Amino acid sequence: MTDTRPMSRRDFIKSQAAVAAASVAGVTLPASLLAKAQDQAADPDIRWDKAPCRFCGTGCSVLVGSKDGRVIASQGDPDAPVNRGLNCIKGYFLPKILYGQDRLTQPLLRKWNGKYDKDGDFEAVSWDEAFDVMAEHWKRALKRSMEENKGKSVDEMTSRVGMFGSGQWTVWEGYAASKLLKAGMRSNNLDPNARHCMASAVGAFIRAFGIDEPMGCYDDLEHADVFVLWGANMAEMHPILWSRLTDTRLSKPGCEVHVLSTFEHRCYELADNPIIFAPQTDLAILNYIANHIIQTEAYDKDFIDKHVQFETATTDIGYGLRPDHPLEQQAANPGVGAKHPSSFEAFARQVEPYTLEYVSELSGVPKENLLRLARAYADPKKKVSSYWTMGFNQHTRGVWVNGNLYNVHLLMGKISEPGNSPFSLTGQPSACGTAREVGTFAHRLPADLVVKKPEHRAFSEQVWKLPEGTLNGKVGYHAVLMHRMMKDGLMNCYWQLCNNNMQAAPNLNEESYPGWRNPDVFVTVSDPYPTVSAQAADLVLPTSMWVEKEGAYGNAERRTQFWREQTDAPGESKSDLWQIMEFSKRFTVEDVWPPALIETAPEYAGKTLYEILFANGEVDRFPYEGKVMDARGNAYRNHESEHFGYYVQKGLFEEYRKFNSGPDIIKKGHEMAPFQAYHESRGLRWPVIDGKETLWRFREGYDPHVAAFNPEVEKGDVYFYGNANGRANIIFAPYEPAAESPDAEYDLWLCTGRVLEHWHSGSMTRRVPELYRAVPDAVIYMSKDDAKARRLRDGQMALIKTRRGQIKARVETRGRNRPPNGLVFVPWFDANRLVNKLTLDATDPLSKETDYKKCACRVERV
Amino acid sequence: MNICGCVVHTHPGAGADVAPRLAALPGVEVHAGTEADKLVITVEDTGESLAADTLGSLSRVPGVINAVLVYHYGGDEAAIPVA
Amino acid sequence: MIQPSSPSTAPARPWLQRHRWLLLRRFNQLGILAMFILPPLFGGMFAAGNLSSSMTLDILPLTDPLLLAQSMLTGSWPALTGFIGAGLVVVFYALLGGRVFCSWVCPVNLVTDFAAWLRRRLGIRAGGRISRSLRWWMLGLVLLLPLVTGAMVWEYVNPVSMLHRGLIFGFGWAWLILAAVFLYDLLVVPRGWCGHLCPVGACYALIGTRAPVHIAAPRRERCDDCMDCFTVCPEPQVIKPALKAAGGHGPVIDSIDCTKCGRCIEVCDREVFGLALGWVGKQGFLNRDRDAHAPAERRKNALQLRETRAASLRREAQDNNVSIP
Amino acid sequence: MAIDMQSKRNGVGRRDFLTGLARTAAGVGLIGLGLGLYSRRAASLPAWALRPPGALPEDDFDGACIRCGLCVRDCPFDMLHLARLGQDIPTGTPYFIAREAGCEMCEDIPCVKACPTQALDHGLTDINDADMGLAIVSDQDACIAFQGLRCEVCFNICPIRGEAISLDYQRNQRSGKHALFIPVVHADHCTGCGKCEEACILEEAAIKVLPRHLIQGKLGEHYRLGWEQRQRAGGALVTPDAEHRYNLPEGMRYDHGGEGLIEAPGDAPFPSDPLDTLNRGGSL
Repeated sequence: MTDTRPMSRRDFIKSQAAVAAASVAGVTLPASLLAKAQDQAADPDIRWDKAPCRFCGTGCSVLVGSKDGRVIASQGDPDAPVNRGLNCIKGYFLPKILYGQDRLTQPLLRKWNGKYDKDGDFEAVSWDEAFDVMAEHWKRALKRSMEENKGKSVDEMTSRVGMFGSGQWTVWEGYAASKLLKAGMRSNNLDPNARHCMASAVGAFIRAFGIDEPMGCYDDLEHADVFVLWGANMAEMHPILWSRLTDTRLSKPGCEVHVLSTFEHRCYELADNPIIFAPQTDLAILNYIANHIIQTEAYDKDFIDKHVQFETATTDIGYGLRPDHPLEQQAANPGVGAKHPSSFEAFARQVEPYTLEYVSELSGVPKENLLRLARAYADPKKKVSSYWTMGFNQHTRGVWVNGNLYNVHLLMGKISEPGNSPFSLTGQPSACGTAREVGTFAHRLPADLVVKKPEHRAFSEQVWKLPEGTLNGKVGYHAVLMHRMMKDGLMNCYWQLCNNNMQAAPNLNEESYPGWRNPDVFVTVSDPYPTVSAQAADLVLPTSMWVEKEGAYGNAERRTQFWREQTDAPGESKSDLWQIMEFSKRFTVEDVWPPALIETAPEYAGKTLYEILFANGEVDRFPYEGKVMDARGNAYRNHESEHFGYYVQKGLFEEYRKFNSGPDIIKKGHEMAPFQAYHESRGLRWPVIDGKETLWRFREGYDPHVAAFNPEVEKGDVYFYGNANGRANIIFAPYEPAAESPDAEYDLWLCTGRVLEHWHSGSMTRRVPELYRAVPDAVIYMSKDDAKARRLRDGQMALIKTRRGQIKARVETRGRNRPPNGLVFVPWFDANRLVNKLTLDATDPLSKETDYKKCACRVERV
Repeated sequence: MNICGCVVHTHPGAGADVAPRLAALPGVEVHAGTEADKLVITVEDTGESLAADTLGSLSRVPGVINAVLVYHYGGDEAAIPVA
Repeated sequence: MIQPSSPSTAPARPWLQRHRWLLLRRFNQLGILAMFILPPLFGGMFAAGNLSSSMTLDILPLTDPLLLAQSMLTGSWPALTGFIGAGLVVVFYALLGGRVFCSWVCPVNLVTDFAAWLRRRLGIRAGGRISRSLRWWMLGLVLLLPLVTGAMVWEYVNPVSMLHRGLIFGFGWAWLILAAVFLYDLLVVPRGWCGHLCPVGACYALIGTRAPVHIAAPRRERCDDCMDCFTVCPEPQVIKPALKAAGGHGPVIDSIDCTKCGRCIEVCDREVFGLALGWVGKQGFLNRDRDAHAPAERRKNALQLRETRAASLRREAQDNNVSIP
Repeated sequence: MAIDMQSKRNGVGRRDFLTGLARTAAGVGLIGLGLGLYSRRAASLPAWALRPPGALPEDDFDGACIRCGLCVRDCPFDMLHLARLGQDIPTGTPYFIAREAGCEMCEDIPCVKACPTQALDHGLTDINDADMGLAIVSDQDACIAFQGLRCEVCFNICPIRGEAISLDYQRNQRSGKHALFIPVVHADHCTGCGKCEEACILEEAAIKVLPRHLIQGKLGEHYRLGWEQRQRAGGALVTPDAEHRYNLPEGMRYDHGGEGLIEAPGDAPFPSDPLDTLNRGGSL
C-alpha cells in the first residue's frame, strides 16, 4: 500500500523537482518519492483498476479510470505482458462503448392491446412481466419436450428450448448458463457464437491432441524465425500481436513472414512471401508441403517414431447443409467424422499426388512461392510459428485444414517449444475462457468433458449434485441447426445473450429470420443496444456490459484475466449472470424434470432450479462483505452479489474449478488458480500448477503434466498427454471443393470478414463516433478489372447478389484490401448492409462452423 | 515559495561525503544519487535563507564540482487535498 | 367601355386584371428560384448552380455574360460550356430585351419592388436624387477592376448574385447587403438600386439595345394624365416620350432602360399601353409602322398647319378688315 | 440682359455638369478603391479551407471562378460548400473542410466537369494528379501511432494507398517487443483530399491537410540525391568503382558495398590448416 497520509502541495512540488532532476542526471529515485510524484501527477479523483479489453482474443489489459460512478478514462496497462501499455484503436475507445446514446435501459416486450403479441410493437415492461411472459413460453415448451422424451433414454432426449451464448460472456456467465440449460432444463441446445468462430479449431485440437487449445503462447512471437499466416489478417484483427510480430521481423536477422490468403490485405505489407491462393486450395497447399517434407526427407524421423500416430479421415462428408440439399444427397458420407488407422508410408502415398506442379495449378500460386513456403517449414534450423483465424476455421473443411497444418508441424517436430508453434488465434475475448473451457457448446460440458460420454456426465452430475441420469446425453442443436429447428417449429424458445446472431448467422433470408419470426417461437435477446437481433426478437432485455459487472475472460494463449465491477449499468440493465440466475427462480423442478427423475432425489422435490443449481451449498459458499476490495483499499460494488446475498462470481468459479482443478478430475491439463489469485495478477496461463503458469504445453520442463503422465520422459521431450497413448495424430485429409463456387450466373467469389476499426457486428464500435467516422459503411472491395468489367467505378453504389439475397454497397477498388480478379470482400460490421443475407449456411460437417469465406455472388450496377 | 530541483556533480567517489554537507544547508534535501556522484537534491526557501542564496552556496561546498538547476517552482503554496 | 378615371376613384376593373403582369412576373421569378431550390430537397436536380452559371436538366448551360466578362478580364479563359452558356444568355436577352432580366428573373427585383411599394404605401417622400447614368459608371468600374486587380472584385458585394446564391446555398452575412439595398431604396433614393446603380442591369440593358420586343402606348390619345403608369414604373423617364409624343416621338417605348415589366399596361384604366413587336427605328416608331404612320402623321401635321395658317390668315384679314370669300 | 442671363445659365449648366461629372467620377472611383481594398482582404483563403480538385492557384482561381456552385451541386458526396459572406473565404467560391468531409476523389471528377470556367482546370483528367493541399502529421506527440498504438486510420483510408501515406516500421524501444507503425506522408503523391484528417480519431486531428505552399519543403536547386540519380541513370554517373581487395585474417570477409567486415562462419569451427589451430592455442 502506498502512503496515504495527506501530502502538502509543497511536498508534491518537491517530489516533482526531484523527479525532474533525477531524470536529467539519470539517477534512480527511491520508490516512495517516485510514487508520491506519480500519485499526484494523475488526476487524484480518478480510481484506476485493471480490466482486459472487451474486444478480440488478444487479451490486452487496460486500466479503467472511474470517477463519480462513471468510466471517464482509460489507458493501456503498462504492466500487462501482452500489450505493455499499448492498445489498438478499438481499445483506445473502450470507455465510449458504455455510453452510446441508445443504450437500452428497460426490458422491452412486443405487445398489442396490453398483451404480448408476436406481431406487436416493443413496449417497456418490468423485469417481472418480462420474465413472467418468457417463463410461460419456456414452461410450455419444456412440458412438450418432457412429453416427447417420455420413455426415451438420456441418449435420445431432445429439447424445445435453447440458448445462444457467447465467447464474450464472462467465465461465470457461461458456466451459469451451461448449468441452467444442461443441468436444470436438461437441454443441450446451448451453443455459443464461438461456433461461428472457433469450432473448427476445437475439432482439430481434439482430433489431433485429444485436448483443446494451443500448446504455445504469445512468447512464440519473439522466438520464431519464420511466421506463416494462414487465413489470418493479424494486422487488423489482432493488432497488438501483429505489432509484436512486426517487431520480431524488424529486429531478428533472417526472420521472414509468409502470408497466405485469398485476397491481399494489410499483412501483405510485411510479407516476404506473399501468396494469394484460390479459395479452398489451402487444403492442397498443406498436403503439398507435407509431400515436400517427405520427398526431401526433411521430416523428423525420431519425433515421428516417438510421438506421432497416423490416421486417415473419412472423405466426401458433405457440407453441413439441410439433409435434403442436393449436395448432402450426393455426398457419400455426410457428416461422418470417423478416422481410420494409417501409417507413415500410407500417409506418404496419400500426399504424393500433391506435387508442386499440381498444387501450383490448382491454387494459382506461382511455384517459387510455394517452394519457398515449403522450404521454410522443411528447414530444421528454422523455428516456424503458424497463425490462423477465420480463414481456416470458417471453412467447409475447417477441421481438416486445421489438421493438415498440424500434420506439417508434427512431421517436422516443430511444436510445443519456443518459436515452433501452430497457433490458433481467437476472435473473441473469451472464446477460450468461456465458450471452450467452460464448454458452452451443444456437445460439451466444462473442462473438455462431452455430453456423449456417460462417465463425463456422471462426473458432472456428481459435481453439480444432480441425481444420476439427469444430464442429457444427446448432442444438442448447434448454432446453424438451431435456426433450422426454429424455422421448422421444432425449437420454440430461444434466448440469445451477449452477441448478435441475426447479423452474424448465415443465410438470414432463408433460415435465421424465418426461424426467429416463426409464430411458434419465442425469442429473447439480452443486449445493451438495439441490435439487428433485438429488432427481430420478441423480448429484449437490457444488459450490463464489460466493467459494469465483475468478470473473467480467457484469451487465446490460455491466459485467464479478471476484473472488478467499475461502474453501475444504466437504468434497469442487469448482467447476463443476474438474468440467468434470476430466471432460474421461475422454474420448480417439477416444471423441468419428469417425476421418475425427481423420485431419485426426493430432497429436490418442490424446489426451484435456483435452489438446486445456485443456492446449492457450493455456489453460495462465499459470503459477500458488502463490497469488493482491491489491494490498495479501493472498494467496488458487485450488483449480483448484493442481489443474491453471497459472492456469486467466486462461488461459481470455485465450483467450476472442481471440473478442472479438483483432485479427481477426468481430464487433467486445465488447472486454474484460486479465485483471488486472478484479481491480483495480470492474468495467468493455465494449466496453473502450484501457482506456476504453463507457457508451452506437452514439453517436459515447461509442462509439469508431462512427467506426471509419463515418468520415463526424457528431459525436454514432449508427451501429448491429451491422447491416452501420448501421441499426436497426423490425419490425412484430401482437397475437396467448396460447397458453392462461381459459375456463369454468379461469377465471383464472395468472402466476408472484419476491419480493424470495428469489432464483429459493430454494435459497440459503430456507437463510437470517431470509429464510425473512420469507417462508416461496409464497402465491396473488388479488383479494378472486375469493377471496370461491370462498368463500376470507385465509390459507386452497386448491388451484390447471391442465390439467397442481395444488398447494396459502394465499390472500393483502392482500399486496404485488394482482392484478385474473381473475388470480392465485404466486411460484416455494418447493420445497414447485412452481408449475411448473402452468405450460404454451408458448414464444416464436423465442426458445424459456417464457411463465411466462400460462396458465389455477382455484382451489378444499381 | 520557491522550490528547485538540482543535480550536483561531485568529485569521483565523494558523493557520500558531500551529501551530508549539502543536507546541512538550509532548505536542502538530498534524494538520491550518492553512489553515482550525481546528487539529486531539492532546495526550498526557509525562514533563514532564500532558495536562490542556498543555490549560490552549493558550488562552494567542498567536493562539489558543479550544481545545475533543473526544475524551479515559484508559485504560491496552496495545499491540495491528497487521498 | 371606358370609364372616366382619376387617381382618386377606386379601380373598377377586377384586381386580377390590374395585376396580371405582376403575378406572371412573380410566378416567373419564384418559379426560377424553385427550379434551383426544390429538386435538391427531394434528392433530384432540375437546374443546378445559380444565376451566375447554371446547368438545367444536364443539357442547358446558362452563364451570366457580365460575370464571364469579368472572369476573362482577370486573364482567365473559360471552358466551352461557359462560352456557350453566356452566348445563349446574350442571344436570349438580345431578342427579348435586356432588362427583362431585371423584372422577370432577378431576385433583387422582389426586394426593390417591395421597397418601392412600401415607399408608396407609407408615403415616404424623403430622399435625394442621383443620376440614373451612374449605372454606366458602375458598369465601367466593374469591368475595370478585374483588369486592374486580377480579381472579380464586384462579386464580393454584388447583391444580385449574392441573393440568388444565398437563397440556394445559404446566406451567411449576405442579407446585410440586401438589407442595405432595401433601406437605400426605401429611404434614400427611390428606385435607387435597380434604376440608378445596378451595373448588372446596365449590362443587360446594353445587350438588349436592339431587341424587337417593346412596350408601347398605341392608344396614347386616350391618356387622361392620371399618372398611374408613372407611379408604378421603375424607370418612369422612359414613358414620357412615347406617351406624350414629345418631339414627335412615336408610341413605342424605345429606351433601353425599360424593364418591360408590363406594370404600365395593367394599371392603365384606359388601356393606353400594349406590347409591340418589331425593330424600332428612330423616333419611337416601329420600322414597319413608320411608313404607314408617317404619312398619316404628316397629313395630320399638314392639316394642322393648314388650319393654323388659315386661322392666322383669318386673323390678319380681320385685322386688315379684308373679307375672305 | 436676356442674352446675359442665357449665357450665364448655360455657363452655370456646363460648370454644374462638369463638377457633377467630376463628383460622380470621384465617387465611383472611391467605391472602386474601397471595393478593391475589400477584395484584397476578402480574397485571402484561410489555411483550413481547401479548394476542389483541379482548382487553379488561388490568385487565378479567384479571378476565374464565377461563383455558380455547379461544382458543389455535382459533387455526389455533398462535401463541397459555397462560401457565404462573412466567412473568411472569398464569398461564393467553393471550398471544403477536410476535418468535416474530405474529397472522395471520384474517378470521373464530376466537379471539374461541371465548372463552366477553367477555375477548376478541365485539364485534370486523372484524379490522382489533383493537388488540393498536402497532408502533414502535425503533432507527433498526440498521434497515438507514434506511441505504438495500433491505429493507422489515416493510412487505411488514404485513397492513394501506400503511396501518399506509407507506414514506417520502427521498434518500440519502450515496450521492447512491439513495433511502431509510423504514418509518413509523401508530398509527391498526396492529393490533399483530406480523408486522413477527416478520419483521424483524435479529438483534434494530428494529421492535417493544408495548402501545399504552407508546408512543402524544397531541396536546394543545386543538390541531387546520389542514390536516386544512380538509379535513374541505371548505373554510376562516373566511372564505376575499381575492385577493392583487403588484407584479412582467415574466416573474415569484407563486403565493400554493404555490410563491411563479416565474420564468415566456416563449415567447421576450425581453420583448414591444423597448424593455425595448434599455434594459436585457442581457449588454452
